[in-house]
Amino acid sequence: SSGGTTTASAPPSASASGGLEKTKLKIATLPAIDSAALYVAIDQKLFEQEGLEVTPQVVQAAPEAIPMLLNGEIDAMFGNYVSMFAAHDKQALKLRILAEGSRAAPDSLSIMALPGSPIKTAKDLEGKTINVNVLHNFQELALTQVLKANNVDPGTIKYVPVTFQNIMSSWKGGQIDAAYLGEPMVTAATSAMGARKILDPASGPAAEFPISGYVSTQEWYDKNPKVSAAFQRAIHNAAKLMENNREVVAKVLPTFTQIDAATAATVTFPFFSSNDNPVRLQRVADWMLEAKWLMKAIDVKSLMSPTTSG
Amino acid sequence: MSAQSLAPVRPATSATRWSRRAAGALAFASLIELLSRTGLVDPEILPPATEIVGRAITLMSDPLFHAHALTSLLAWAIGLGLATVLAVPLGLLLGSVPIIDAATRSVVEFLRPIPSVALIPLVALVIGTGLQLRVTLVVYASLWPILYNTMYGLRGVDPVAKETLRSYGFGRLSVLLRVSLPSSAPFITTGFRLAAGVALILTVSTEIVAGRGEGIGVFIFFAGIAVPARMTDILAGVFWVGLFGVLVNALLVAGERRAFRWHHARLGEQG
Amino acid sequence: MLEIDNLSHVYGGGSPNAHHAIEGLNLSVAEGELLCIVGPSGCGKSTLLRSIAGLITPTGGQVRVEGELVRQTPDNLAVVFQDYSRSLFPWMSVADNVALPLRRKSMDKRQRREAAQEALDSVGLSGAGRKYPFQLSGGMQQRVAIARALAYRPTLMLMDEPFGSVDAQTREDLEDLVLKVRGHHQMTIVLITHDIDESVYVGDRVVVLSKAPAHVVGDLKVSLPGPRDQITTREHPDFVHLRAEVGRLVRGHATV
Amino acid sequence: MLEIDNLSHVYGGGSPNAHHAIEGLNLSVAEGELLCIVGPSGCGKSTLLRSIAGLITPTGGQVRVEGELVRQTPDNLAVVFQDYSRSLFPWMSVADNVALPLRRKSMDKRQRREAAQEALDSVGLSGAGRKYPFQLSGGMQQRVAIARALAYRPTLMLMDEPFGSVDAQTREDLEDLVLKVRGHHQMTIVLITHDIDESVYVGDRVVVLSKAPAHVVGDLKVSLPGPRDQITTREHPDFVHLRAEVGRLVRGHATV
Amino acid sequence: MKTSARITTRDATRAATGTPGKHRPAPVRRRRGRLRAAAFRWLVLVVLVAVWEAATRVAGSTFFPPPSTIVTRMHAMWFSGPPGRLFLTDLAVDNILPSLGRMAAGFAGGALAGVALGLALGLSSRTYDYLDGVLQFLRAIPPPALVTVFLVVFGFGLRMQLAFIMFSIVWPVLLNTADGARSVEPLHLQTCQVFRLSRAERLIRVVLPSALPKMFAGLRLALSLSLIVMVFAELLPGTTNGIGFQLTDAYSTFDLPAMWAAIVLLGVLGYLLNEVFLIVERRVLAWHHAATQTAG
Ligand SMILES: Nc1ncnc2c1ncn2[C@@H]1O[C@H](COP(=O)(O)OP(=O)(O)OP(=O)(O)O)[C@@H](O)[C@H]1O
Ligand SMILES: Nc1ncnc2c1ncn2[C@@H]1O[C@H](COP(=O)(O)OP(=O)(O)OP(=O)(O)O)[C@@H](O)[C@H]1O
Ligand SMILES: [Mg+2]
Ligand SMILES: [Mg+2]
Repeated sequence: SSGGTTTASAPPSASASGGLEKTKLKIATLPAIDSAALYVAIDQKLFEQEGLEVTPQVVQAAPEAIPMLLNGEIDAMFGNYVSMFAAHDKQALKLRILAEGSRAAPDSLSIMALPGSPIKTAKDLEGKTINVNVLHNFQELALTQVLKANNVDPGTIKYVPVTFQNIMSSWKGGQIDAAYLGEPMVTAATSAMGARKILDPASGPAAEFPISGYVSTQEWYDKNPKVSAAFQRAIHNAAKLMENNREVVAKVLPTFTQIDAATAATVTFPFFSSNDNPVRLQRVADWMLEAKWLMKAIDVKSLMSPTTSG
Repeated sequence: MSAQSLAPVRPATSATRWSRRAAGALAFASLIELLSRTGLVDPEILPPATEIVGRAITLMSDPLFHAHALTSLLAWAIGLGLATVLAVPLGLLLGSVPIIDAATRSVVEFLRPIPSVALIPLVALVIGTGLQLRVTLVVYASLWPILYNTMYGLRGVDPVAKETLRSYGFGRLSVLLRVSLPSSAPFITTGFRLAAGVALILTVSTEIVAGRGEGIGVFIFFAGIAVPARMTDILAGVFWVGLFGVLVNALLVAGERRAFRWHHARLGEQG
Repeated sequence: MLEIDNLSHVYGGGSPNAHHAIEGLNLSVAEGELLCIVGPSGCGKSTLLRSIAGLITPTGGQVRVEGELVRQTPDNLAVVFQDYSRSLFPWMSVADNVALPLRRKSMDKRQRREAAQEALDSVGLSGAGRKYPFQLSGGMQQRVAIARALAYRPTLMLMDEPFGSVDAQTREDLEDLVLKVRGHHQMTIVLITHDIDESVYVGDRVVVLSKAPAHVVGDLKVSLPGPRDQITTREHPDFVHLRAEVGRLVRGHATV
Repeated sequence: MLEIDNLSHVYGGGSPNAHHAIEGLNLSVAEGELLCIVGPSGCGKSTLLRSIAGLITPTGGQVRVEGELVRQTPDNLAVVFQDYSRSLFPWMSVADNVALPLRRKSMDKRQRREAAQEALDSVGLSGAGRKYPFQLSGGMQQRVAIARALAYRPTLMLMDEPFGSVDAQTREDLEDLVLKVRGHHQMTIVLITHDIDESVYVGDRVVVLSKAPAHVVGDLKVSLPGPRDQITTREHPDFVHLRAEVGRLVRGHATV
Repeated sequence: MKTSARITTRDATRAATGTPGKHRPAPVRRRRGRLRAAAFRWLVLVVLVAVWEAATRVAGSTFFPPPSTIVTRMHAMWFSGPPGRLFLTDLAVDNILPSLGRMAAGFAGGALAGVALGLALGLSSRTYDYLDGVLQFLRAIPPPALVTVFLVVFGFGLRMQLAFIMFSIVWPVLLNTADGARSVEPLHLQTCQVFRLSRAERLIRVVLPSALPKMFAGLRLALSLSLIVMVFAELLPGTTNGIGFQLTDAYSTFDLPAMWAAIVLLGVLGYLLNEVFLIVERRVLAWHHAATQTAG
């Protein structure tokens, strides 16, 4: 039930595979809703149409997939931009963004407080302890901007790293004052614990904040330009398909996440990008530079591929 | 009675000993049941023991779980085997040639405290992330107990016994293999028992932290990221791991008793 | 066969509690000779024996066996240690203990087993081969150690109080056994004992050591007529005389 | 003081290589008596001693010390083990080894130290207190074990071949020491020896055991005149006679 | 018998004034040997570091920075502080010290528990029977699987970290101590029994010293294990400082020289701790080393 290794089994049609440098791809993904586009593309045979046979490899966190990318075990990976830009900046890898993945949708992320908590408004968060998945990641980056916009001093927030599995127990145990949750936990916390939403970290300046994308190394991209284009098309087409069609997403979620069908029907999805937009992605890099997480500026456009899908 | 007051009290029969073990296990299970049922610990985090065991039993007929278990077992066995094959000769060498011990000590002691979490990305980069990653980390961690117990075991060998063989003209190697090794063998196997546990922990932990595909650790990881976490599944997985540990230990102890009859009989233990 | 030249040994040299065990000891043993060494407790007899066996490097002087300087254990040498119980290997059966050194000889498994059994028979332990050392009494363990040395057929045999833990009758039998084996196989034997009668009875020569640091204070040739015999030899006037002589020498250097 | 009633012991009972060490042994020792036990090697003497000390539970019969059935080790008992070198604690200095049992007595640290030193003096090891057992010769280790038992001042002392590893002179001194201590402190002593002369010289009574399974084949009262003395006693006709008598009994049951 | 005292004093004076003659006494030889071993050891170390430097420079991988880079980074991060604070920077004070504290407390607790439990198991077959199954079960459990349970029972922070460290390092000490306590020379125990030593005396004066050599093997394993587990403990929810925290934080931001700095620091700490441990061991087990050395 837990492997999530759905393999596109149909062989690529002879016509579609014409000219591709390779047809079998291994892509690292995360067991989270954000990776859904890839699974929808597989499920809806969009890769097959491009002549690609994609095997997802679920990893537990994005940094873990980077060695695999570097030693050629995988062709590309799904990773969050903050990590990827940091890796690029530190020259751990030469990054190439193949396709954008997910952006934060309203209510897909949430700062929440328990019913009895004195925290009522964004201002009350000052000086409080909030969990993040790991320090220095996109959660912090986005929240900082949103807090600033709400006249809260982001410097007073104390972030503690809490792994996903342990958020609920440390929250209930009072070890964190407010919880920084993503889906499906937002839905679960609201319904099961009556938690209140204090702030949406993906609002105001951080609205539609780009979270993750599909990346490979520059070297791989140079060797496989046609595959890259085909891959991007499939992902974008999947995103388009998903835009107004919850069902295609809900159908694949239980196959690679631990979200059951019932929850899948109710959770808030992020936005899945059906085109690549260097401008909104540049924001992430700029904020990282502002936070001194980067040593020098990154020109995001130079890392992106031209959009070939319509 | 105490094992050491030797004679006067008759030693317990094996039936009493097993029933005592069962009583101990039962008490432990009851404690968990109690903690959970009374709500002293959130039952969502620590489900009652009966529930855990019940889930563990249903898992037994789940082919997916079998695949997880087999994968872990394989990594464990290969890792432990390699560690033994490496550590015993190395321990013999370091324990019997002081100059080599002194020369390599700085390197060995430097390497030893490096945690496997730090090594995971580096090892993954160099040798890849499949079974080889788990096995490497298992070897790296379970090497030490065997190595150190071998080295310390050698030191405890009766010098008169060693001199005896030397006086018959046997060389250093013969003395090492014929006297030092057998006489420290009981302690080396204690090291092996330790290593078997360490290897098990490392296998599953590596799977939890960086596992892909199959493995009990992967099973536990995925149960953990569900919302809410499936604690019963996690603990049922833990239950099987623990039970496997108990089983392996019992087998090793029985093997030791058989192989080192001279040791236990001399110490006046029942066996 | 064996020459010891100005031998000295200091334990823990340099430290304040250094101990001079042997000082300036000279001794030579001819091929085929059976030399008995007697001397007060703690004088350095075992130390001397270990130097001959190459188990310790003496701090001064030289030991030569068959003309060669002893640096390592000489070939074809057997030692019966004073601490016999610790010199048996607890993980091996008695028969295996006896057979083990025979691996150095070109013997196959069956031959080794037979030789071991024969040696055990000769010390009166025919039935004990399958037992483990801890299942034997003190005297039996001592006899296993003797059997092990005998089975090895060394050219030089060093025995450190080999008959200390056996009863009078067995002791006499073992003395005769040693004499017999020596005759058959041309061994040179150095035997440490506290029993003055024994030293005169089995020895071709008796050397008396002083108290620590040990050196030779008496060296007596034992020339008793004919093959030795527990009753007649011990009654022979030369025996009685030699015994008294050795006794006097030892008593002149006792510790208590 | 000590009554042994129909004692039997089987090692490894039930298994095919079970060994009958003692069978139907009866013996009683009066208060203050010094009993010597002789018997062939491996007959069961040490087994008997261990039964008296409560270290093994005999498979049959009873041992009573001062009227009480021995289940655990009786109070105020000391044992000098045959395997003396193994019974010393290697991590303690010689003095500490001797002083250790005195913790059971109401003695302060200084008193214990003095008592230990006195006992060491009496066995001729005045200077060895600070050393560790492995730094001593075999005979010296044996004397440490004797000193430990003596310092303890037990009412019942069991000694298993206590003088086996020391030279003739020291042995005689130690024999006299035991006789003297026994007289002063009203100890009951059971002493196992292989030296027939010794058994007659120190014993009030000599018991001869058969070969395994051990039972009593001879029980001789030693009535020698006056305080014993190494020279005159040993020349006394009764001594010579008793010695021959014990010798005959032992020889009738030898092993080789 | 009265002559003995005189004899030994004479021996002692002779030993003290005695001329060793042309042969070198043992300790000098031993000291030389030790010096040579130390020199050899440093040589090996220098050569290895040189090889490492060369190899990493040739490979040029960001993931494997050369040791010179690592050392520079270590200096900048931790050891460029004011002399008054032993050159420690704020970062060092905030991370290295808490880590060492956790490790020390965890090690002490775990070692103590291991020795106590190990002795109990080694001494009493009844205790052994009752606890054996449960302990073997616990020993096989991978702590990461229990983080959630630990979190609920112990809460965030230090208490949980200590529990985590102790739970992980107790096993080598426990098993080795139990093994040591169970294999005491039987004649030693019989000697105790004969002289009617109390349980406590028997434990402290006989069982403990005989188990010590094996116990030390366990403690030595536990010591470096406590460093390793300290790093794991600093990955636990709620941790915001420590060497382990810095290490993982460095990796998640791909600051590889910083990650290597933490690795090297751990290695150096492990090495130093081990040296200290060996000094202690040499003192405590002096009798053991001397008595089991083949004479000469
Ligand atoms: N632990 C044991 N297991 C089996 N058999 C044993 C054990 N201990 C002793 N025996 C056997 O019991 C018999 C008597 O042994 P014991 O040690 O009492 O002899 P002993 O009279 O003291 O001999 P010695 O004079 O040689 O010391 C021996 O034949 C020995 O093989
Ligand atoms: N390892 C050692 N370290 C220090 N001193 C030692 C060591 N071994 C022996 N000695 C000392 O050397 C002296 C001689 O010891 P050795 O064992 O040679 O005596 P021995 O003549 O065999 O006596 P015994 O007849 O009692 O066995 C003793 O005084 C002893 O204390
Ligand atoms: Mg000696
Ligand atoms: Mg005996």
